[in-house]
Amino acid sequence: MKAATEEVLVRLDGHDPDYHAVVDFLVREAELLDERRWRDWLGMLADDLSYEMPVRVTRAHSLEGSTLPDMDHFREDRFTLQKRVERLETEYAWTEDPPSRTRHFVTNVRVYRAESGELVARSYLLLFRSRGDVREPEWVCAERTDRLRRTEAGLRLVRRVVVVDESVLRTQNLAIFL
Amino acid sequence: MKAATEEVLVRLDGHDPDYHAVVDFLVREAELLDERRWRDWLGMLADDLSYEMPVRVTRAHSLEGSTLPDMDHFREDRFTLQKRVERLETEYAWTEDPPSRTRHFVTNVRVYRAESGELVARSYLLLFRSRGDVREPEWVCAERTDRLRRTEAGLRLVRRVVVVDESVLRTQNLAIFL
Amino acid sequence: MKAATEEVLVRLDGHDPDYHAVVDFLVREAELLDERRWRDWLGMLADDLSYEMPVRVTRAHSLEGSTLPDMDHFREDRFTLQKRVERLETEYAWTEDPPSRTRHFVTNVRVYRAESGELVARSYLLLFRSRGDVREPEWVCAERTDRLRRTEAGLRLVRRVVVVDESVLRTQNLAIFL
Amino acid sequence: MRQDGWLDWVVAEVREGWIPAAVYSDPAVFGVEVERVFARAWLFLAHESEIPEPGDYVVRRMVHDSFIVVRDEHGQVRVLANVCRHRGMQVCRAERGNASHFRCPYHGWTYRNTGDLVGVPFHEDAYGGGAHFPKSEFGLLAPPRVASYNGLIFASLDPQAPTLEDYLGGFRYYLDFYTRQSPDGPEFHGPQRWRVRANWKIGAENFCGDTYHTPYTHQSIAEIGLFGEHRATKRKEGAVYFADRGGGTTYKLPPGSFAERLRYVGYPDEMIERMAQTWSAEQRSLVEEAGFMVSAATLFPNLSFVHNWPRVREGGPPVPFVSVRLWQPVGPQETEVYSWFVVDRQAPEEFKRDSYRSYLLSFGTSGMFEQDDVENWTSITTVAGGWWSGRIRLHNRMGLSQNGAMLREPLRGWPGPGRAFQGFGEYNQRAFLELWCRYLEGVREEVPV
Amino acid sequence: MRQDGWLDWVVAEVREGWIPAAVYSDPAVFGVEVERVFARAWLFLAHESEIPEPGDYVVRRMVHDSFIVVRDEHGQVRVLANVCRHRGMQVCRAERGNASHFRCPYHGWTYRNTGDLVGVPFHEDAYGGGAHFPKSEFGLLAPPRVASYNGLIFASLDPQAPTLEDYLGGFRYYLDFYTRQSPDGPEFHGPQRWRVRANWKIGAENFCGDTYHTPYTHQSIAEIGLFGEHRATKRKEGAVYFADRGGGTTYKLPPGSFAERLRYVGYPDEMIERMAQTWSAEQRSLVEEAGFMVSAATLFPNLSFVHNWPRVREGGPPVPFVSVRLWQPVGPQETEVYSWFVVDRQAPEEFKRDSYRSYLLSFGTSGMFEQDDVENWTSITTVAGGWWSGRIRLHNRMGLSQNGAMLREPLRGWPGPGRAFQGFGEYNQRAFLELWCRYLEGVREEVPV
Amino acid sequence: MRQDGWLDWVVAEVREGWIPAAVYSDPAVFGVEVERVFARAWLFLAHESEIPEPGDYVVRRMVHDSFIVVRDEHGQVRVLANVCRHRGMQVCRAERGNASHFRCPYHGWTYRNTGDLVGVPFHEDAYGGGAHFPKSEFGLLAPPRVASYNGLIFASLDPQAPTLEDYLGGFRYYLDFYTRQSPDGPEFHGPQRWRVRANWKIGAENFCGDTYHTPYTHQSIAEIGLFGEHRATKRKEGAVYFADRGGGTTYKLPPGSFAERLRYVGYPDEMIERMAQTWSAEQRSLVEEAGFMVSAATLFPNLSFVHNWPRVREGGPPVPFVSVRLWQPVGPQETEVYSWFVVDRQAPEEFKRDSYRSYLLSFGTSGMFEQDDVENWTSITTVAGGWWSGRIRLHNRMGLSQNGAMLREPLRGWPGPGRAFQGFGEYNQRAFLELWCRYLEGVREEVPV
Ligand code: FES
Ligand code: FES
Ligand code: FES
Ligand SMILES: [Fe+3]
Ligand SMILES: [Fe+3]
Ligand SMILES: [Fe+3]
Repeated sequence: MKAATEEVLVRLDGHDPDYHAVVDFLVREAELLDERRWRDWLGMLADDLSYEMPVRVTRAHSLEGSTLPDMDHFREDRFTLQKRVERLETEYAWTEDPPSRTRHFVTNVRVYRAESGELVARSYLLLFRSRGDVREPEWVCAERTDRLRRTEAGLRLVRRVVVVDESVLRTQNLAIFL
Repeated sequence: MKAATEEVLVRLDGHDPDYHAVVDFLVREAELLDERRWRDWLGMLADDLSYEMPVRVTRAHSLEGSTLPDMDHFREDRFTLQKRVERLETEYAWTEDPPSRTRHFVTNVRVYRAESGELVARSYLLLFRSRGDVREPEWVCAERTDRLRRTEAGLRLVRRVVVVDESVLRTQNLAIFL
Repeated sequence: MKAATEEVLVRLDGHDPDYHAVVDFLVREAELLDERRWRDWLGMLADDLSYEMPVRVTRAHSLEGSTLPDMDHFREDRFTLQKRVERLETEYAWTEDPPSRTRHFVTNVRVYRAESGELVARSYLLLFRSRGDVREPEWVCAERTDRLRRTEAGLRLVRRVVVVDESVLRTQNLAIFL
Repeated sequence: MRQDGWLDWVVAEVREGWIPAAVYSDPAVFGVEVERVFARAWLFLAHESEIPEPGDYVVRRMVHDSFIVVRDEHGQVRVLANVCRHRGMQVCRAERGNASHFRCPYHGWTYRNTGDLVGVPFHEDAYGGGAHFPKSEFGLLAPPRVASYNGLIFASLDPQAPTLEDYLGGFRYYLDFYTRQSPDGPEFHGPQRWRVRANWKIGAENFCGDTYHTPYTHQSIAEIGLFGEHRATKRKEGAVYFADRGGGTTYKLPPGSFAERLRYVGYPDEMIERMAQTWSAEQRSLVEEAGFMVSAATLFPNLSFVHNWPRVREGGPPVPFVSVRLWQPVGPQETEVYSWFVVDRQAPEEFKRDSYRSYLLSFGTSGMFEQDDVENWTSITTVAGGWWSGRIRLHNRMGLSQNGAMLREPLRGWPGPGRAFQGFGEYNQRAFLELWCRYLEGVREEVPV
Repeated sequence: MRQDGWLDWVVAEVREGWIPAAVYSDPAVFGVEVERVFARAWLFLAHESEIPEPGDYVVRRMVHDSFIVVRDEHGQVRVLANVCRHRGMQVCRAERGNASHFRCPYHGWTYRNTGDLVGVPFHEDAYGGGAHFPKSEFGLLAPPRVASYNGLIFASLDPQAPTLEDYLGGFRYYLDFYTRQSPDGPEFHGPQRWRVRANWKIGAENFCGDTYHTPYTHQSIAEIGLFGEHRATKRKEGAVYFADRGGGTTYKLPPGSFAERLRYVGYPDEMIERMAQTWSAEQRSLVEEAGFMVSAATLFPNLSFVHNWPRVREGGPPVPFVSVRLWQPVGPQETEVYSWFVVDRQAPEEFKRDSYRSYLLSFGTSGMFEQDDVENWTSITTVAGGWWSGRIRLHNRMGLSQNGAMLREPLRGWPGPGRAFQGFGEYNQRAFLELWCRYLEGVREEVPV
Repeated sequence: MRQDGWLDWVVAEVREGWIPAAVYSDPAVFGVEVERVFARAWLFLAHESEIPEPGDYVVRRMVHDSFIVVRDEHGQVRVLANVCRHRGMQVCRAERGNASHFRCPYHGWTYRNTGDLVGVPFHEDAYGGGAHFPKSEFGLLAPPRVASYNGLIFASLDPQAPTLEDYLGGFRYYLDFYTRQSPDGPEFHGPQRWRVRANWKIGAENFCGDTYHTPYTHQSIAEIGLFGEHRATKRKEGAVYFADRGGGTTYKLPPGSFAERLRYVGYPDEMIERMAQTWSAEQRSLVEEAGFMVSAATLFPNLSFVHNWPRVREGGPPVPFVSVRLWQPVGPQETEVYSWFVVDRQAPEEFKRDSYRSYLLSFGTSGMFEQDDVENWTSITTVAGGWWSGRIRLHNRMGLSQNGAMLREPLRGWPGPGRAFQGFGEYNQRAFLELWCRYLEGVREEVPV
């Protein structure tokens, strides 16, 4: 399998310690996001992080070109994610007050080792979002391709590309992270 | 991570045998529940089991206090679960006749070892419930925190706390187990 | 646990290499299906494959007899699957042009070794299907029981039985594979 | 869809004890109910014990209208429309909490928990100040009528509605058994909330008088030995009563004194003591002389009560519990159920624990009684949605002769208000639907049944 | 939404061969269809082979009305409304099974599988016994009209409906090709059921006469070499017929005898033998002289048939299959499809196996023909929902000249009832919609086309 | 549901500055809007830069009507109804792409990207050829009116609609600030699309004049130091203008020259250079003399614009961005938002990058401004759905005295068309709703405000 970059990636099988480290990383991340512990979550990100979620479109014949090259739902770096977190921490982030009750279901994890020693993880994400008592719950489905770097402090997310499955999102906004 | 009790819990990584034992326990349990093999399921529970599912409410600002201290969907012990199973086994449990076709999707499992040697497992649960041919299917999403005890006969569930993601359930009832 | 055949099956625990091989197989398969790489997918199937998806019905009292013995959504062999793939590869498979954006969420994997040395895998499948921009997304939930054979080229699917959870499918068709 | 006069036909049939099934599913019927029943009747919102402290609030609905029920800074309970007077934003989006003020997130208008508008950004610049925009005129609105009984807070959207006292009328007598077992009154816990695909009336009718369903619908409970009372004979000996806006069912108690009979259903002596002191002679005599114990009941239109006493441990004694439940309509075929566990404030802790356990086993989302009830109600609602089935006239004539005469006399010497019957009969379902007919016809005043 | 007279305009346009797209999505049109088409026409429920034994039942709908189709203890097939005569509970909540009685879970009324009410708890106490409540008057209701043909069970909610024989009229001649290939008749397997976001009429129209879509919609099937017949020329040589309440399409067969021609589509000799003996001379001559083989067909309003013969293995011979399908309306923009595999009871096992395989490849949830058909129908339904697009008049005039005259003469010497045309033309879609117009106008009697 | 005259009452109240909340949720009101507003006004479909090459197309909707906006083989932009003239199939099911022809999958009719019908299978056999079926009469339909301004492509379903020029009227002056910063005009990127449970009017009103919400709704943005302008005082000094079919808000700029002021909001000199050359003297003077910078705006009915300049990196300078957004109604309580990032074609790459970053931080699915706006709009829509709350008259009188007189004079010496006010006031929301009232009344001609 090849990531965005053309380098060769080696698939890790299920008893490779790195496989478990990555699964552990993704599951812990989901826990932090669902518990709204954003500071801790920021701690899992590399300083040179790139966090991308391109817009999906419906094209004829195939899935080729079904992500827009020039429009994203997210195209973040540490600064912008930091600002988003700071905002959510204010008393005025109305759209998450009251907060959503989210559940990030992570499945179908595939882990690869890059020549650079970095790890590449692809996973499926099913996000459930419930808010208040009257609104119907909302769903977001996507595949994430993550690049993880080893540091003494543990793995750090260097790049994430979220490919969402809908061209028209059925959720009020992305005041949450995927 | 800390469970309800203040004891310290050690996170087990993915190649710890206990991690697999717990995943195996949860997946087998889901199988029993979806196949309506309740007797076998009761066999997985400790005699001093506590099975709790507090009501969720929407509060301002944060998720603090979003579970009611004084109202639950379930607050069961072995006797009450036993009675519920006995009832489902009668010919008169109309609400499950015809039975629901359920699917307990278990993901995001995190396992911890307590000082006591007991295991604590947190997992995400996505429940799909289809009944009859005309009704729309129903969903329940939740996180479960389980405490498991080792016995010669294998792991036994000592305590389960189900934190459901909706404050108003969109399912006809809880004539099923989570 | 016993499969369709009455042979005895031995449950594999989570650090058995075969367990990981099977999980890997199922996850890779999901990836191929969601990326519409059907030729590669056909490569994962044994020549004597049997691929079955019986129709589900609602019966009184229990789940006994809830799959029809004489009607299926799929009852395929290599030839028919091959033809279905060839069709999807033509320019005239309108129902998948534009293509669905699918996500095969695979969870609750249980692996068993048969006396024959073949592996039996049971897994839960949550299929998300989004198409175009106006239609609401569709879901299919099911349990799959797979029989896998070892070959030098790796595991090959010998038999799959998909037990879907709804008696009336809420998806436009099965121009996809489960 | 509906030809004119259809509703008149429905009302006429219902009065004869023939219910066109469509009343349990038809959108046009529901539209009329919203305007003539729910916009005119007194509707339950919350109990004072849910908001004990100044600033405590819960948000509740009347069908789709949202209200904040709050104890203001002076300790007074208020019902405030959850609608900013400027552009209609919900000033409170939580379900419960504590707040001294409600500040609108859109433009920042701020209301005290009394409802008074106290802050308008740029009052002078934007609105010309008090001269042109007197804040006093723009406090949060309140429903035209608000009142409470035994701490149960009700409101009506109809300025001409009768007083709550008059509305409740004789039903107050019975209400006390559920919500006034001591001078302190009850504490409400919960509610559990969930949505069911059933029309709101079916549950309301069932609770007000359907003793006949218990033996069969709830047979599973007997089978597992949790509850004996439901036995058909027991049920048959019970009486049903209807007084003004509500009615209910009872069980016949075995011989014995006031205390013995309450002990029989599982009350500890200290609670019995308080009941004896709290209830009027007429109320005590329902237990003491007549020998009946209240069970399910409904106050028109959509508030129900249940009192029951299953076992909560192997071979243990019965443990009584009280639950109050609201059938909040979402649409003609969907209802949101609010189910509270209710217990006397002064009850001993251990009793409260066991009574809560008794409640959870029986009612609410996981209650083994409720599960089978709701299954019936959702199925009836589905059936009623058919074009042809909707025209079927369902049978509501139990207790009537072929020609519509009473098969049985009302109970003589019944100590409570209203009219009571012993044995099986759809007396109360007819009384309930008669009220429904009156409201559909637009009649407001007290309704003799 | 709709100004008066709009429906008259629609009917007038449709008769000219111009179909306002809104008929495929408008809720008001659907409301009228429910009352005037589905409440008056004969609707298919089930086939007798689905309930071979006494007590066997299947539950089926007529739009949203639920019925139990059961073979009673005497072996007689009955259609019983799935509605308890007491409070309307569904007495049967399964989709199929075997039962001697249906017992209502709400209050325990019990009905024999004949529909007779045999058990009413506390009949005496609650209802005054037989004097005041004769059980005989409260059996499960049946639709006003029930009848069957070739084991196909139909019902009508209209007491004035013509007899089924008269309703089917000349279409019976064609029905036999699908459902009477031997004296024993067919066995039905399934159905597969699924919901599609399409209006029910589109599929019905397509099956009754749309030979023109095959070459292009189903081109993929040809590309993969599964099916030759669909080739445009083949399709063009076929004839379409319409007789009374139904019509269909055919393929032109190559020269040959009756047997040779049936062999050509893949029937084994023993089955051909039986067809020869079972079909009338007029029916045989459709194959033998005229040389046509039936393919798709529709019986008004929503029952369709298909007969086709793709290959089921590499380079193998064609294998014919028959499918019956019901377009069960859920709403103006949603339809539940019921698709049965149908095969003659006496057919050899091996043929049954291959024919089933042939069916699964072609129709039903995973059928490669059906998939592309439904894609067209859901898209049309979506388009028709637009305010402006709904007013577009779609073209239903194929085979008509500019001024509305016939471009082609009916086939002379056509051996069957009704009128037939060879070559492409929307003759049958117009005939189908003419029936639809008549029903919308409230006309019931036989309709010459 | 609604008694006659109700709509007249609504219109009368709205004109007084009192908005019955139901206008934001009532299905009947929405039905009228579809027929009188969306079927008559000019609606935005796409920008020419989205389809640069011959054959490039995007598929867009007008409420639920689907259209293909395509640049044909001759380079001409066309708007084609996405409805096959035969049976109404969508000839294009993708959202964007490039195609020389659109071939219908149902029966294979083929249309050139000019809309011309060029292929009809079996034209002769099936339709009698050109004599009876002239293909020229069956090309894809186009909306009655299509026109563009600054490359923005609009269409109207009303043949009597005024010209686009007349429709836009004075608003063109303001439109240029967003979409004509150089002779080349802008490039549109996106859109992001998502569905929100809000009525379409609320966002449209907000963008056209709600300066008053910024300080409070968007306080979080200030707290994190991304944006200073939103400060209440800054907002208050801004002016709001309304000219013919549209209006908007502005910020007051600090003293300085034309260039200095544009530099202040973050434009690089080369862009300022082009603006100076591109804009008319009257337009320049809005910045140069009057000292105002355009911010949010709305063109009736549902197209909005925003121009803003937050920081995009720690301590960095402000970076301006432009976004165009469409409030596409899905139903009375649901809207699909289309949000484009817009930037001048000639802008330096680095500016484009930073401006895009600025956009993503602020608007669209993940935009921190938009998130809180939409939260208000969905909540208001929910509230408005209550029977009682729907009758509450919301307050739209900011800037009016008690008796309805103006609290403030229009700005004198305003260089642009229409009328402008400085300071807070719901001048534009009233103007917008006045247009809405006129359309509901069926008036088409130019509307002086
Ligand atoms: S809507 Fe509440 S302050 Fe404007
Ligand atoms: S509803 Fe069937 S017995 Fe009462
Ligand atoms: S519908 Fe387009 S060709 Fe027939
Ligand atoms: Fe009950
Ligand atoms: Fe077809
Ligand atoms: Fe804003």
